[in-house]
This record gives sequence, structure tokens and C-alpha cells, in this order.
Amino acid sequence: MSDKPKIAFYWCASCGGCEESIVDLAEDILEVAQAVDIVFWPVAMDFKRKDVEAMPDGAILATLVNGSIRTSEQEEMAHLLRRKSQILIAYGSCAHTGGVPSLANQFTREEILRYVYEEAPSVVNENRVRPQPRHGHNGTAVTLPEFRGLVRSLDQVVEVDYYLPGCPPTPKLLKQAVLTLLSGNLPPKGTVLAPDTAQCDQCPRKETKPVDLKITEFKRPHWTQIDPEKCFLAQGIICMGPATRSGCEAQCIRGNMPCTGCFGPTTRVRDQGAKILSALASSVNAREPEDIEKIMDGIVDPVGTFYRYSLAKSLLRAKVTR
Amino acid sequence: MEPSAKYLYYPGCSLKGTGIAYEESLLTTFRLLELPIKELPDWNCCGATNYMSVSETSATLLAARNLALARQTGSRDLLAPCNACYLTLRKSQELVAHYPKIAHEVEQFLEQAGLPRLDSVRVRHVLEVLYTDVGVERLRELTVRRLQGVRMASYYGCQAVRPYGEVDDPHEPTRMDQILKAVGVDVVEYNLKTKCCGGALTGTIHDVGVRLNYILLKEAMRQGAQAIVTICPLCQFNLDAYQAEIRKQTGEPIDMPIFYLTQIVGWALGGDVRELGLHRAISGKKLIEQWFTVKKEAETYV
Amino acid sequence: MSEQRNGHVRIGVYICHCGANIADTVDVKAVAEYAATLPGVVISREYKYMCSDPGQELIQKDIEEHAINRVVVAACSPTLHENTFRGAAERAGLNPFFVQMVNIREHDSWVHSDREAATVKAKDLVRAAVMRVYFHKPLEKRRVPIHPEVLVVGGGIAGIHAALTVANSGKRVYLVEREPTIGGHMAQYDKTFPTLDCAACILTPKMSAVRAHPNITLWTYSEVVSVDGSVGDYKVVVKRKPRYVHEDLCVGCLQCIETCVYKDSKFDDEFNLGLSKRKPIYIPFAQATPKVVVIDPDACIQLKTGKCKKSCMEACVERGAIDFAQKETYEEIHVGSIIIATGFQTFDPRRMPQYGYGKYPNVYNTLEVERLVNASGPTSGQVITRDGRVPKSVGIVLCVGSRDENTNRWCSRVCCMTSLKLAHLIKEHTGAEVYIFYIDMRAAGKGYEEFYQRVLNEGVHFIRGRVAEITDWALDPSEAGKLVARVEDTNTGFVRRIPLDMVVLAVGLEPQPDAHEVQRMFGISCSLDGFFLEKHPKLAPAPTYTDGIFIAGLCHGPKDIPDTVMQAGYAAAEAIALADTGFFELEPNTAYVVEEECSGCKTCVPLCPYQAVTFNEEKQKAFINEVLCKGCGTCVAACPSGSIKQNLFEDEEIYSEIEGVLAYA
Amino acid sequence: MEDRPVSDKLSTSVQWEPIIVAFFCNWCTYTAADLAGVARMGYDPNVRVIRVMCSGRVDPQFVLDAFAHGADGVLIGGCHPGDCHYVEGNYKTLRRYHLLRRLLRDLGIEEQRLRLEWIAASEGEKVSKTINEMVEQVRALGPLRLSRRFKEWDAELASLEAEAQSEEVVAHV
Repeated sequence: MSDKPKIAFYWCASCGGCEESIVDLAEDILEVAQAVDIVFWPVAMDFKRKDVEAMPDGAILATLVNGSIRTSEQEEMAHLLRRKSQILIAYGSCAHTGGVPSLANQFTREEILRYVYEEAPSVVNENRVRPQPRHGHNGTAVTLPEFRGLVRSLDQVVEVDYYLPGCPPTPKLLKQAVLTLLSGNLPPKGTVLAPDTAQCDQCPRKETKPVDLKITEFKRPHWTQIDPEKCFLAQGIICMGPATRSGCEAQCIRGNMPCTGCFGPTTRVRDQGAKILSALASSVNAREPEDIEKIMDGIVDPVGTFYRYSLAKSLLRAKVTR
Repeated sequence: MEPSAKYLYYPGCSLKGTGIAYEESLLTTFRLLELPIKELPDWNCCGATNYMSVSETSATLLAARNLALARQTGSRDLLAPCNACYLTLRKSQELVAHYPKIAHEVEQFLEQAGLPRLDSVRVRHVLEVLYTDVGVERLRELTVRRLQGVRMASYYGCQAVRPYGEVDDPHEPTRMDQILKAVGVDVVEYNLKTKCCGGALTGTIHDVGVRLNYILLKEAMRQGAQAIVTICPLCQFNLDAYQAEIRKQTGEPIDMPIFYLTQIVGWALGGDVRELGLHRAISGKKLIEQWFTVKKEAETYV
Repeated sequence: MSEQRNGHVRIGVYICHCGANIADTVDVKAVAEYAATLPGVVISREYKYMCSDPGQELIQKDIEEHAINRVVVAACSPTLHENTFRGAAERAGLNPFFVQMVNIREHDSWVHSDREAATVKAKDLVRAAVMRVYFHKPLEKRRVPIHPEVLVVGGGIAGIHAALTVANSGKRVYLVEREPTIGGHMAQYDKTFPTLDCAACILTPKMSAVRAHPNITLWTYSEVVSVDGSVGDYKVVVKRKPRYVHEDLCVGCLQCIETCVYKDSKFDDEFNLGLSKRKPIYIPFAQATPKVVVIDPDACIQLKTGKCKKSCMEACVERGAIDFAQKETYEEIHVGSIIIATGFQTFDPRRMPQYGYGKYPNVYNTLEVERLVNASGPTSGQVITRDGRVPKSVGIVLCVGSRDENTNRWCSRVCCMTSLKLAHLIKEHTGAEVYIFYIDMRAAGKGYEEFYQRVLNEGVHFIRGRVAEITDWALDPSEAGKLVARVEDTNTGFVRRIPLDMVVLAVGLEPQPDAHEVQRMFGISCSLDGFFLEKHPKLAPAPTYTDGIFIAGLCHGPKDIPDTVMQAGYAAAEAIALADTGFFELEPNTAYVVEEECSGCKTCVPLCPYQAVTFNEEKQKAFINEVLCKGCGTCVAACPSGSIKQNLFEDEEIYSEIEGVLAYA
Repeated sequence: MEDRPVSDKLSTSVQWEPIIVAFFCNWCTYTAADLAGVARMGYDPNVRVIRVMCSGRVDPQFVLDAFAHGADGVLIGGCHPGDCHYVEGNYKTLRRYHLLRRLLRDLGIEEQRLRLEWIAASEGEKVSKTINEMVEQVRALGPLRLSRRFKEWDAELASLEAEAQSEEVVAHV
């Protein structure tokens, strides 16, 4: 093996989009590949866990882990890679703040398993068979990882050095991050490698947001013809932009969809959902409880709307009475 | 009993005896208003006067049994037309609500009797039902004949407006006046609306009782009333029964019909003299005849 | 908690016993010992009276000798002594905003009885403060200059006295009065208790003085319609209603009234409470100030139909003071402080139908009788009932609309003395038998009890009992044609019926019907009874919670004339002191935008009621004008990216308090 | 950490007692609480008041943070509508409260655990009444104590790191 810095990629509970995003580097990936040795990348290269285990602790310069942590196997891998890496990077919303998978924190493990293996409309499972952690077969035992009671962000399981936000992170941010790593000029531990202002800062529709916004109705995007030029909030469509870190170059907004918050909150904010809630509610144009309630009826799923990517890292973390 | 009857009727002792005309006119009026009403089965004494003054707990037990029976029927509104019944039943509810000791005894008693625990039965008075549930405007619309030019004083008696203030304003009750006006009666100013009628005194310290009676009648006359309208069987009886005696004592020509509100409303709605118990009057028979029977042909239809 | 963040933090904790007030319920020693164990705490003490000089010196000494750089004082409410302890810190050279108070008296020892629970609570609160002061920053007090001019709202005796006092100190005063004349209720009174000097004789010189004072701008028939700004610079808009007469041209000759096309006066005279009539063009009363006529637009034919021969104008053709085209105008003024003296209304006894007011013509209220006994009143001082008789028996019913669960619970304070005075005057004028029906006679005041004795000796009958009803129903011939007061005489134990020719209801005093609107407009509070709320019931009975706004007179609660004058003088003194100081120190609790963090989402901009938050188009960021910011923190809570901060109430400070009070949970 | 008694009634037992974090606005409710103190209108000692200038300063994050740190209930006290010292800060609070209540419901926190009450400076009695009422309601709901629940949730992670390392060692030998 060469003396080039060693880099690893791993995925936990995620959709695979983050892996795609690495490939999205396009020709730049060659540049990266020249500069580093990729020592572990299960989705693309044939390395095994034991290869990692065989490395001395701290042998890897940086590991980028995407996906949230739901199973004991993911936990084990997180711990293993933490030990073997000098720098551990939470890559993408799921590793960063729990991501969409952490919306499952609204349900118990039993509810999830029952639905997935028994009740989902596409399931045929008359005997109600469920995967078991251990299964004996021909004298050997086959094991499956434990399914944990909660979805967690990476830093709720192991210490994380940096975060690359996004669902998925943009190639530009990834490239910047890799170059920063290689430069050796490292930012303070815990830094999110994206700008620390909110989305509006980069939003192409910023000018169209009025300075006296008064929300009289919340509309869902599919209920209405969206004006492609005008601020979503000015159209009554919930946009997480004001409470979401910038750095994505407003990709969704350019695609005429409101921001859903994947970059997570700025460093000053402890709870992204509570903050957008506060901002939106403050702007509601009603004074009487009944009128307020009527307007709030337009937000059909506050948890799914405000915590789409961040329930695991929210202050309450989950539905508390699961 | 079918639970469909909105109003459960608690007669109390009076409406089956001296106050029978109240019952007759009440049921007739409710029939004409198409308000479903059923008598509470197996009711007992409300616990008024003697019981309530001697032992609040015993009186409350009597009242509680009636309330529990009402609860059992599933109806919510227990109509107590007699002022004494109304006040006693209401008072018992307050006692149970605010005095844990009484509440405890009531609970034990009801359990022994196999009756349900007290719940939110609403004790209601006829006047309040007519005013709130039916409404003055509706009564005006439903009126088919008017006692034109007849002047009456409305008289509540001492119990109906205190202390709960649901039947009417305790200081200045006017609901009865409004209803009477709506059904075509001229109502005179009457300041003694809630003054004592003599109550049980007419039977015990007779002179005092009759004097109190006289005060009421005299003032009604002074105000130009030709009749008094009441909502309490004891008041009606006292005012009605001793006029001859008063005439003899004072030499004043008092002879004034004393009606139940339901008789006047019932008649305006088209009820018949006999089914309204109007024939049972003791005093003012001439006027009654003049107003309700003789001039039948000349009824003013509206 | 990170020490790095704010350098080397050395906290001193001081637990006050407040004599026994705190120490009896809270184990102060245990709290101090506990505080000593908290991170960052260098010194923890308990002391008998922290607010005393030795107590403050304790803090100063620790700052100087032990290099304490954060101070936590657990004592009474910060609204009482926060400034005391900040001052102590400042004297020792520490920035005063490194002080945090913990309220273990009002919020703890005074409301709990269980010593253990109260001690635990005190520890929790102290811990929260200790954790909080970590994040405190040195701040500068903000000073705002004080505009020296003063607004006085209301021209009754309170407003008049306040205006004169301020004006005499050389400050300019605007006196705004809603009615066409100043004078208020006092102008309607006949004599004043207990000295029986005539109200007009002592009031009218002061009214003239107001009119003549070079420092007073008097606007009658005017109302304040909006108030903006804050202490030092209130921007006030005053609406001047058209009186259809030019104030500067009218000389008060009253010729116009003579010649009005209405030969007879036929409209209710407000000043005499409808006991006499006036014309559409009128002067409220002889000594009205300014002595300028006014035209009632609801009565004047010209103003109603435009078809009058306008004989009033003819009478005034030389001066040309009458002007039917006059429109309302608005004046905008800037003042440094405001004295509110908007007075009261009397209780409407129609709310107690059992007393027959409005039903029986011979039932009066006290104010009407003041006019009846007044020599310049509607009957020229003759006490004659509405049906034209001189009463032979008069009953005065006390506590009508006072001390009553069904109407007003408070004692109106003046009715006992007013009734004694009227009893004396009625007796003097008519020789009638006078009965006073009372619950308690309250004659506390200089010379008051003596006056009560005098009236007792004059043979007025005092019947102790709340009157049940006034009726015209006669039980026997002696009552025929009279009113009867039915009352339980609680001294003899009998129910009595007293036949009377005239009944006077001593009506209670209530807040003005629009007190709530006034309260909101000026941004002050009301007490439960609806009167304006003072800052402190004992030590600050004229200031309000809103700096630069003072209250005087009956708008604050029932009181007699001497108390009103004293409070008005006190309010004036406060306003003068403020103006003379020239500046006011504000809490530096303003919000500010951290520019490089702001995304320019504009959420905050419309939330500020003071327009302190604006959007800087050039920088594309929000900006908070510190001078306009009042420090509510609403924009801070709403900022979706956490880019607005509030001094003294930083997120981190509040989070650490939350964590602090919950550390055991 | 040890549970400790906070109630007058239960001072000697170690039974759970609700803790309520209250955010009171400086001008109305905090002053009213001072008044309750001056007038010795006693109430349950379960409440911990945090002073803010206006109820409008109460960031929904503070409410969640209080719950996350173990509060069983959160009480927000502000001036009556129309009486806000800052004109209309309390209306913003009201709107946030309505939306926050929906969010909390979806996240399994009972409605009675968050209360918004308008208490004017003169309403000392209402402070004591509101607190007693809320303590009673929250007591009936039982403990929320999320700080402790979080620890329970994370118990499943506890020994894993050590376990993983030992397995690895085993695999290597």
C-alpha cells in the first residue's frame, strides 16, 4: 500500500443517496482517488470488515459515515471505524441529525416490525414470521443484528469530528471537505462543513419575501400552482429555509420545491423544528384562538414537516410515550 | 319509561292536591307546546319545609332519592314546578356538592337503596323552561288568543328566585312579566313580587299569615291589577283561599282571581278552561267567567 | 459550563435572611453551604440583611479582596433590590450586569410553609443563577435624554394641581381635558368636608391660575388619541374637538346664548346632571375655564340641518367667534413624562333596582344633591324634590355600589364624609329629619371624626344596617305617598320601615368607563378593581410600571380631595425630578442582530411593534435600532437561525437557568 | 441522582413530585407572583420561575429544553391580550403556543403539561390558583422526567463499545 492518506466510506441506515453523491463528484473523483487510498468502501470495493479490524487504531485518516444508527451492527461498525480513524465525519443528514429514518422515532420497535412484516399492504405473511436475531440451521447458528429501539445520529453513538450536512451533501461541499482534510489545516472539532447562515442567505427568491409577511393560510405544495419566482412562505407554503443551514445552493428551490430542512439548523439553534415553528407561528395573522387554530390546521403533520431530517437530534429525540 | 321525554316531571305533594290546577295547566301547556313530559315514577316527598329545617341531612336524603330516580331514567331535566320542591332539590344538590359529610351519607344511602350515584340532573323550574327553552318570542308567535285589557300582577313568591338566580334576577325579576306581555296580558308594576305570601303561617299563626296575604292583595289592587299570576302552589292557595275572610275583616272589596302562569299561557295557546283547571278557582269567579267562559264567542283571535 | 468562554469565573453567592422573612422558612445556612459546592463559586455567605449597608459592603469587599467577578444574591424580588446590588458591584469596580438576583422571598419563603421544600427550591433557584452568571457579559447602561415638557391628562383637581406644580418649576405643561372646561367633579361639589368651605371658592382660583400660567398650554374639549415612544420622549397626538367657537376670539359675554333661536333651555344640562336645562349653545357653568361657549352639535339646528337663522352669529358679528365650519384638529406633541389624572365615574344605582333610582323621582344620588344644595345650582340652593316639595324627611343610603359582593367590593372612602356633609347641609337648608343608613361610619382623616360628632349632635339619625329596598308601597297610611326604606336596624335587631320624602343614594366611585382603553393607550396596568395600578402600593403610589408615566387622583382609586392633591403634587415632583435629571437609565436588555449570522429571512421585521427592526436592503440583513428597541425579546425567540440575541436574556443564559432549576430531575 | 421531595405534603417521603418550570413575563405575571408573595397567597412549591421580559421571549426551544431536562410541566405566564407591556408580544406567544401544543401532542406529551395563562400584575391570586391547579393536573398525569427516560433509552448502547472491541480481539486470535 502506498503512503497516501487512507480514506474510508461506510453506510448505516440510509437510502444510498449519499453513496451516489460521492460518485456525483464525476471526474473530480479521479482527483480524489489520486490523492488518497480508499481502504474501505463496501458499496464499491471489495474490502471486508476483518480488513478494517486488522488495521492499527488510527490508521485511517478519515472515514465518512453516512446513515443513521438503528442496528447493533451499525453501532459496532461506528465504534470500529471510530477507533481506526483519526477523523470521523458524519456524512449526510442521517448521520448528522438522524435524517428521514429518525422519523421512525415516533413509533415503537414493535409497531414498526408489526407493520413491516405483517400489516403493510404489500406483505403476505400468514404465519406472521419475523426475522429473529438468532436462527439455528444445520447445526450452525445464523445471527442478525439487534434492531434498536431508537434511531440515532452518528454522534449519539460515537464521537464525531466533522459533519457534512445534506440529503445528500453536494459534491462541491464534499470536494471542499476532502481538500480541507488533505490540507491539514483543520477547523475546530465539531464543525459542520457548510456555511453557518440560513438558507435565505443564498435563496434566489429572497427578494420576493415581503418585509411584512403575515401568514393567513398554510398550503401544501400539491394544493396549489406554485409561482416559480416568489418566496414560498409568501405563497403560504412552508419552507424550512429560514431555519436551515445554507450550503446546498438552494437546489430544491431552484427546482421549484420548498426547502425541507436537510442541512439541519445553524450552530446557534438547538432544535430546528422548534425554531421554524416559532418563526412561522409568530408570522401568523390571527389573534383569536379559534382563528389561530384554523390556520394551524393547514399544517397537517407538524413533526414530519418540522423535523423531517432532525427528529433524532431534536430536544425530545422521539415520541416520548412510545 | 322511554328516555325520549325531555322533561321529567316531579309533581311534589302540592300538585297532586291543592295545586292540582297547576298540574293540569302545566301538562296542557306542555302538550300545546309539544314539549315531551313524563312524570317521574315512584317519586317521594321533596324534603321541603319541616324536614329541611329540622335535619338537612334527612331532607337531602329524601331529595337525593328523587334525583337518583331521575338519573336512572336517563333524562337530564327534572322539572319541579313547585317553588318549594325546586328550592329543596337545588339546595340538596348544593349541599351534596359542598359538604363532604352529607355527600358521604347520601352516597351510602343510595348504595343501600341500589340507586345510581347522583350525577348532573338539572333541576328546572317551569318559568325558566318557558323563558329559556321556549322563549318569549316563540310564545308570542304561538299565542292564539289574548286577554285584551286585562291587568295582572306577576308574583313569584319567596323561594323561586333565591338564592341561585337561575329562575330570574333575584333583585328585579321580570321574566314572568315578559311572558305575560307576550301572550297578551297587561302587566302592572308590582313591587312585592318576592314578598312572603304567608306560607305555612296561614295554618299555624293564622292572623299573621292572612295579614301577609292581605298586603300582597292590597298592593296589587293599588297598582290596578285585576288578578295575580303565580308560579307557586302554596302562594296560589294562600292568595286564593282567604279573600272572603279578608273581606270580612277589612271590609275591603277584594275578590281577585289568582292564576298559575301555566293557566294564562295555556289559555293563550288555545287550552280549554277545564283542562287548565280554571274552574277550580275560589276567588274572583265572576271575572274568570267573564274572561274565559262567557265571552268565549268574543275571543280575540290573533 | 465552560470557564474558557468568559475567562476565569469567580462567583460570590450571598443568601439573605431578610430578618426572619426568609430565614424562618428557608434554611439559609444549608443553601449557602450548598452553593459553595457549585462549580465556579469561590465564596458563599449568608447574612441577616443583604440590602443593608454592611450587607452591600460584604459584596464590595469580596469583589475587592477575593477578586469575585460574578455576584449572585438570593434575597427578595429583583424588582425591589436589583439596582441596590448592581450599585454595590459597581462601587467595587465590577460591571453591574455581572449581578444576578434570586427571588427566594416573594417566590419562595413567603408562599411556602414547608421548610424542607422551600430550602430545596431555594437551592434550585440559586443553582440556576450560578449557572446563569457564567454567561453574563459586561454591559453599558443606556441613557435616554428626557424631554423637559410634561403632559397632564385630565383637568380635575388632580390634573390642575399637578399642572400648576410642574409649571411653577419652570417646565412647560400641556393640560388636556375632555370636557369643555376644567374643574372636574370638584367643580360640581357644593361644600367640602369637614371644613365646609365652598368647593368653588377654593377651586376657581386654581382654574384661573391654570388659564393664566405662561407655562401651561390648556387644551379643553380635547382627547389624547395616541401615545408612542417611551420615557423621555413620548409622542402624543391630541384630538381637539370642534366647539364651533374660536377660543381665542370668544370673550365669554354670553350674548350668543341669549339670542339663540331656542327661547327656552330644553336640553339636559350635564353639569347639573340633568336637573336643569341648557341651550344648544352654552357655557357649562359660570366659572368655566376657559370661559368660552361651546355648541352641542347634537342639539344645534344649524349643525344638524344647516337651516338656522344663526342668531348667535349675528350676536357675535363683531368678534366673529362662532364658526360652524370648525373641524376637529390634531396636535402632535413630544413630552418627557405624562401624568394621568383621568378621574372616576360614580356608580350607576340603576344597577341596584331595589333602590328604585330612575323609577321613583325622589330617589337621588349624592352628586345630584350636591347640585341641589348649591346656591348656583338648578334650584338656587333650594332643596326641592322632583315633585316640587320641600322634604320633611330625607334618608341617605350609604355604600350603594361599594363594599358589596354584587357590585363593587371596595370602600369608596368618601361617601361617609360626603353623606355627613350632605346631612348637615340638607338639615340646614330644610330642617328635615335626616336618616343615615350605614354599615360602618368611616371618618378617618384630619378633622373628620370631629365632624361626625358634630353631625351626630345636630340630631341626624344614624341607623346601622344595609337598606334592603326603597319602595313606594305603603304598609299603613303614615307611609302613603312617601318612599319607604326597609332596613334591618342591626343595633336594635328590628326590621324597620322608615317613611321618607327624599332618598339620597351615596353612590360609590368607579373607574372611568373607558379606563381600560386609556390604560392600554398609555401602556400601564389596572388593578383588579379596574383603577390604574401604581408601581408600589406603599412606596411608589404615583409612578406606574411604565417609566415616565405617573398617576394622580381618583383614576388610581377612591380618595378625598386632600389625598388627591397630595398625590398630584407627588406625581408632579416625580415628573420634575425626571426632567431636571435630564436623562433616564434604561436596562440594557436590547436585542441585536449578529450581522454575519443573519440570513436576511425577514421573519423578525414585522414582529416588532416599535419598528425597531428594519431590513437593510444593501446588506440584505436585518438591523435593530437599539434606541427604538424596548427589549421584549420577541424577535429573538422568533429568529429561525438564532442570529438575534438579547442582552441580559441571552439564549445561553436562559438555557443554563432551565438546566439549573432541573439539575435534580 | 436521588429523587428528592419538593412538596409541603410529602416532605418526608421520597415519592415523586412534579416539577414545573414557569416562564413569567416581567411586567404582569412575575409581578403578580411577587404580589402573591407579598400577600402570602401560598401555593405548591413545585414550580421554578424563570423571569423573561415578555412572554414573547419564550422560545419554543426553551419549552422543549425544559421538558428534555426533566420538567414535568411548563407554564408560560403573560399579560392579558391587549395589555402586553410590549403591545403585542403575548399574541406571538399565543400563536406559538397553539402550534407547539399540536407538536407536543404528536410527540406524546399531554396537553396539560404545557399551559399558557394570562395573569395581570394585580392577579396574585390567579398565580397561586393556576400553579396549584397545574401541579394537581401534572401530578395526576404522573412523571414525564425525560432526562431519565433518555438514560433508559440509551441503556441499550451502554456496553456495546467494550463488547465490540473484545469480539474483535477474539476474532483476531
